[in-house]
Amino acid sequence: MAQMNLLHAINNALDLAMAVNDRVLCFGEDVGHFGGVFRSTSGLQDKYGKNRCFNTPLTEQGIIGFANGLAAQGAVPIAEIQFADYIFPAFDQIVNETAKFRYRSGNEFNVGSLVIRTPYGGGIAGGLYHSQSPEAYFTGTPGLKVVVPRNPYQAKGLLLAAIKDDNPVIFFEPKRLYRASIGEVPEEAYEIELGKAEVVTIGSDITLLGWGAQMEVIEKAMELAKADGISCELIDLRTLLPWDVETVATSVTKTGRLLISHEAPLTGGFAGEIAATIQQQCFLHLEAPINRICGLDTPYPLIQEKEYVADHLKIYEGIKATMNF
Amino acid sequence: MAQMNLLHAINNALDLAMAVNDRVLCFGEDVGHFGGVFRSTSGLQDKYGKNRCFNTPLTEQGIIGFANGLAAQGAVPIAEIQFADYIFPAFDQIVNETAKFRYRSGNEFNVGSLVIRTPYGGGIAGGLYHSQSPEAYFTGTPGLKVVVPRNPYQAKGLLLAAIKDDNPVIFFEPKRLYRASIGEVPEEAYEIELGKAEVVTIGSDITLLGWGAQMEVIEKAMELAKADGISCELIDLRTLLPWDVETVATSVTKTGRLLISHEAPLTGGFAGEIAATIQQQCFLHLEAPINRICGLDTPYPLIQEKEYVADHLKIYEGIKATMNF
Amino acid sequence: MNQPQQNIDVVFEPQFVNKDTLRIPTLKVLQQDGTLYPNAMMPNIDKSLALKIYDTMVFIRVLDERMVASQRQGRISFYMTCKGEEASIIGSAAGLSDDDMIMAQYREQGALAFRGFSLENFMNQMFSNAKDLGKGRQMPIHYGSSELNYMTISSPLATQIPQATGFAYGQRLQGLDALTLCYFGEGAASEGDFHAGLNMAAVLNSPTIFYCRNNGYAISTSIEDQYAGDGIAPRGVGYGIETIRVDGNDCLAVLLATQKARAFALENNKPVLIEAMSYRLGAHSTSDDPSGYRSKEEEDLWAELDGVMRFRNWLELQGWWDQAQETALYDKYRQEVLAQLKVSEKVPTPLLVELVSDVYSDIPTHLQQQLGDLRQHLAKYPQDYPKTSGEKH
Amino acid sequence: MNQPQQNIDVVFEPQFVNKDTLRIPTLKVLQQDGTLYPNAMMPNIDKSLALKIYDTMVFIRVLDERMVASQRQGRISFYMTCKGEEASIIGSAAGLSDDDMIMAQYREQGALAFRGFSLENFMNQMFSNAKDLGKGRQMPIHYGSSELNYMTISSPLATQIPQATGFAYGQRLQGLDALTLCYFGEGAASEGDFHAGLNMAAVLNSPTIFYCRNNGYAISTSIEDQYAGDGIAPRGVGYGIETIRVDGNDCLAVLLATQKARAFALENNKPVLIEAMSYRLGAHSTSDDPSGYRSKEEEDLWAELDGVMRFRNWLELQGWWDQAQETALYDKYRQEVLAQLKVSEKVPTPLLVELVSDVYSDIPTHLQQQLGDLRQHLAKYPQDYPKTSGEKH
Ligand SMILES: Cc1ncc(C[n+]2csc(CCOP(=O)(O)OP(=O)(O)O)c2C)c(N)n1
Ligand SMILES: Cc1ncc(C[n+]2csc(CCOP(=O)(O)OP(=O)(O)O)c2C)c(N)n1
Ligand SMILES: [Mg+2]
Ligand SMILES: [Mg+2]
Repeated sequence: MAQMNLLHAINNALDLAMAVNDRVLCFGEDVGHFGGVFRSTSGLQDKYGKNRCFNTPLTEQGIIGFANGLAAQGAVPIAEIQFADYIFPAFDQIVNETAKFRYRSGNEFNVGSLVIRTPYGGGIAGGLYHSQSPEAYFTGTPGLKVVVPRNPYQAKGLLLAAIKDDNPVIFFEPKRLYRASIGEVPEEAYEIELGKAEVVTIGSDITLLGWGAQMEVIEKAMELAKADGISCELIDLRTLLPWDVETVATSVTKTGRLLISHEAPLTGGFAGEIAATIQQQCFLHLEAPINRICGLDTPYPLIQEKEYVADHLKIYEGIKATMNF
Repeated sequence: MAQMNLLHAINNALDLAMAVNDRVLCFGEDVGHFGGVFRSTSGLQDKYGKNRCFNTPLTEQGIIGFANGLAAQGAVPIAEIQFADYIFPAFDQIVNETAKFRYRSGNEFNVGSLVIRTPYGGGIAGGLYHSQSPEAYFTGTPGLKVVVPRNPYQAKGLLLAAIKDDNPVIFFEPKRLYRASIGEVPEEAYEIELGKAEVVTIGSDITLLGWGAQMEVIEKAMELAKADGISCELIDLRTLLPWDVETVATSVTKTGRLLISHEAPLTGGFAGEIAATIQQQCFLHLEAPINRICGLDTPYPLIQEKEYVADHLKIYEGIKATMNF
Repeated sequence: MNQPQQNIDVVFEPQFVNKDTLRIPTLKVLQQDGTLYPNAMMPNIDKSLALKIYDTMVFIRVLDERMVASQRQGRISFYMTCKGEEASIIGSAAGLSDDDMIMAQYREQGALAFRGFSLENFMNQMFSNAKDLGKGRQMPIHYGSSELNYMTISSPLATQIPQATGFAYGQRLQGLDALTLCYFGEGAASEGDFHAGLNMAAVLNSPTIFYCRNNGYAISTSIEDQYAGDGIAPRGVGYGIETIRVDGNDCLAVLLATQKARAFALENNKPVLIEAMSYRLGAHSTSDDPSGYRSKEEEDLWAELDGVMRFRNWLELQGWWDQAQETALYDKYRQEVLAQLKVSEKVPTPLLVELVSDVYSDIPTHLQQQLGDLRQHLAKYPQDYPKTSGEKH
Repeated sequence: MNQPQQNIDVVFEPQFVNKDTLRIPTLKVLQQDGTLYPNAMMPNIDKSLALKIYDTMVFIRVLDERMVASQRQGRISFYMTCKGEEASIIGSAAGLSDDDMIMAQYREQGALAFRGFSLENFMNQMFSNAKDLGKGRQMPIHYGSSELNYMTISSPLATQIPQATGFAYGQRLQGLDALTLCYFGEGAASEGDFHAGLNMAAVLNSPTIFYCRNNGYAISTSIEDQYAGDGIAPRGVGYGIETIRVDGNDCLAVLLATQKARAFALENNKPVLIEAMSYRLGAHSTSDDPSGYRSKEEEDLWAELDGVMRFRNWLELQGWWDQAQETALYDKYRQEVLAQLKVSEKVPTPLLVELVSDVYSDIPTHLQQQLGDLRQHLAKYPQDYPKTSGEKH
């Protein structure tokens, strides 16, 4: 075990993956010698050479196109998109190519080895273009897996599982926690199964559901609610596509209430999909409407970020409103 | 009044818009002399000249980037994307630029005059890349309006309203109906207000909700249900963003049941957002879970299209299941 | 970093450079009558390769002709011919090794046939039947074969270009004696993916042959509306890529250029751009009618330059081909195609499970559920889903 | 359509053309000591324009220096300097008319200052206060002004390039005597939007000046990892765009090139590409530390070629500037900047309603509802939202 922050955990996972398989490659803008603008690929070029860890020209569509080709060839590309806000030029390569590669070819070809890593989310005074949480643009795309870790331990285990997984994975890293989240992490390789939610805290009155950096915000709200005597069951979804309906439905069947919180705007966010599915699966068990506490339906603001975000107080109020419905 | 098919109605709307305002421009791949691969811009270059109706090079990101610039300059660009399946290279220009142009500049600049027209949807034996219904990729993007007409009358009125509207509009055209849907259309200009759903049929037992080409499929199911004595209220959402929560909620409050059907895959489709919102607004009135009858969670297939789609029989079964819950 | 301002060319008058500054010539070997140009250099070709090329040309001519007819009869839904570009497509494929990956746009069935894709495989794909390697999921002509190193066609244009860069980079890292050839049209070269793919290949030393089929049109859009430069070739120079332009109707010139490109790319681990100048003699696809956007005269002008005829003329001058062989070969392929067509259109559709397989490496829970629900539904309405209702689950 | 195979250059040996086939020279006027090159051609410039340019250079040097310091003190969150590129940026802006639209990347505050954006406006943007024209929504340095024809900066790189093509097309169609100049870095030129924007401008005859600031780096990525050609200029030739390369540290050469480009573009309704060779002397941004990826020696080499110093040397040789004026101007701007900083950081934040305004032209129902809910929430927890809680609704 070692103390690692989330960045270290990711760097460590990449290092281990590259060490055991020389077909694993890391690349993206500033990823090479410099180690990435957040330093998550720090040291890897020195260790594994310029052929396996390198800068690309500044073109996200090129990075993912290139990565698709590499994966089809049998390499294991781990492509970095510098900020999730800049993943959109690669949207066609991801949605029309990555996601459909295996299906359209009848499994003659596939890009299952591909992992796309990208820092997402707010809380760093980044405004419109350094704060977005675009996961819902991908969760509507069959063929992709979408994974979001919440802390260093999860980050390493989920990333190693994503690299091993025979399907393309978009791995969203909560950049606000890169240095802020520190924890015990095994030094050796280990994997956390994709597609399984984690029940973080057991409770009986209401189920709280989230992922990534939002987990600690929800937890803070849960503490406030606890002081009011409300017993919350806290679930980290971890894999958003395909998602673990069963774990969530089982919990809501028990508690009768569900609150989902994410950073992205409310309308069209992934909480909508979850709410739609759970209201169907748990209809007779629901004692209150499923509540969604999310970002406002605007671009991500700068100076009014505090007012904009789904913070612990809004979630706390949401918990109370749901309890008192 | 004249008999027009959906293509004529659109061509006619473009013609009228170009006639009254010489700042209105139509462009896209093959849009010029040839009049577009579906012929919706037929005759416009002859009438208004090569400067106002023209072919672009084959680059969707360029088409929308160019259109954004034109709109910011004060022109009224109507950009065509040849198939909605090919809108993704333009995703960054739409999601990061078009949608955020006004907000990020504090209204110093805006692209409110922009309209993006694109044929969407299945039913033409088009397989993965000529059948997609990508509306939900856009409904999660504040700043955009998303509009889908269901017949020639709606198409003309909504398109003219979209051109007039001071916000960027993505206008999805149901290509399966281009020639198949024929109806009476006024010859002069008229507008149908954006943001308002239409109650097409009044009923009491269950609310059926859809948009675009899916409306006629739902209607067919409604006829089957009627024979069983089920009274359906049928609503055409028409504008998906921002959407008319009130009309839908009012209807569901009355009927106590809601079934939503769209062509796009279930998971992450826009039905999820609607279901999430309505279960919250109408919680105490719901007599059955909100039902979603949608495409399967796969890429759009070819030879098994009939099995894949949310056809009238699946919707009919969905209606019965919801009634018998 | 940029060179500090020394050792660079300097001017003191503001002169623009423009497309006239760089004119790229066209490589030629064969004249239309089948004789070589006086100074021509020959590619590496012997009788057996020459006959294999010509055999493929005839096969594709027959296949294209028959399948367009089948589409008109409503037996298949869609087709695209490569008429006019056979010399370009088959000549370039002949310049490769079988280990090289080919990533094509859609009009390159000649390359696939040259690789040995069977008539049966072609036909099964077009009929989306249970024997289609692609499991009936894509429109006709979206072929692919892992065994033959021919990447499955994808409709979105130009996406295969940066993918080819990545594929070839992977080949190089593995130390394979193989590269990737990427076909695309001059229209597709306007997409951002073109720019990304070529620039990355140059910077990352990826042994990729970018083969631009400049055939004058992208559906109805002629090159005047597509670009304002001297074609696509000068862009290669801009990226620092070795570039060559070739007469696409001159099979020997195409073969020569491709052989040189392959040797250069593998020796130097660098990309090459080939621009093949030709003309799409047929319609864009069976959905298209070119009479709406171009003249019969123009088409006739190009028909006279036909590359298949030119190559045949050369073969005859070598004494390797004659009219009797010609007639026999056409007859043989016409019969084979018709026969296979009748067989393939009777093969049943793929099993229902193929609707949800291959979305992921395994079928996940939610898709298993959706498949189960679907089976129940079909069982309720067997007459409404005739293709799958007979299936034994 | 393609020319049938006549009137074209033909070769019979397969020679590749490559980047050595097209070497694009660099336009220069000024030597580092302020004297002109013997054969130099002068731009259109008089004393008052020269002094306005230099005044802007000094203002920007002071602003950059002060704001980096403020960022270090935690008074603003982020900053980017244009150190090293002042001559390039201000010299090109000086070649335009005020009616021309400028669409910049982010490092071109000099162009905006030249247009007359007030110190107050700069500062209010950086403090995201209620007087910021952008309403406090974007990170520092994302300026914009409709009045001054300076498009609001957008962080996603290269998106402004095809937009500039469209903007200029609109100007042409309206018959305005104005065009659009688009700034971008050599890094941004790798994006697909670059390709789309330039090709479309050439084909659609859009009077756009594409101004590439080649400063050697894109964050840590040097040009060796960005492209393999001879810079960005040869790409212009590929698109059929009139192209010129200029010494970006030579303000007179930049001015000359821009003036010629503007005249050509407006007369011919055609785009021009200018590549200005320079160097980013400072860090990429206040989040960056260049010592991790480049040497002090390299930086020093370029510091000696400083364009501001070169221009000042020229001014002094004209007798238009001296040390006393220099000292006074720096003093004046330092004081003004400090004073304005103190004022702007005390201006309150924008009203809460600005959180939901400008998403659409009007605030739609659902956003009015979200704003209402938010107000209620803030009223419950005034101490937790100090910036907005004092607001009178
Ligand atoms: C991204 C994308 N945009 C548009 C289309 C529609 N489309 C199919 S083929 C074609 C023209 C392609 O022209 P070119 O690249 O020159 O190839 P050619 O047909 O001449 O062989 C177009 C516009 C597409 N398939 N993909
Ligand atoms: C689409 C996109 N990708 C990545 C980034 C992150 N980023 C910001 S600046 C920059 C480097 C830009 O380099 P260049 O264009 O040369 O401009 P310079 O900073 O040298 O002026 C990068 C990668 C971005 N803003 N947008
Ligand atoms: Mg073509
Ligand atoms: Mg740069």
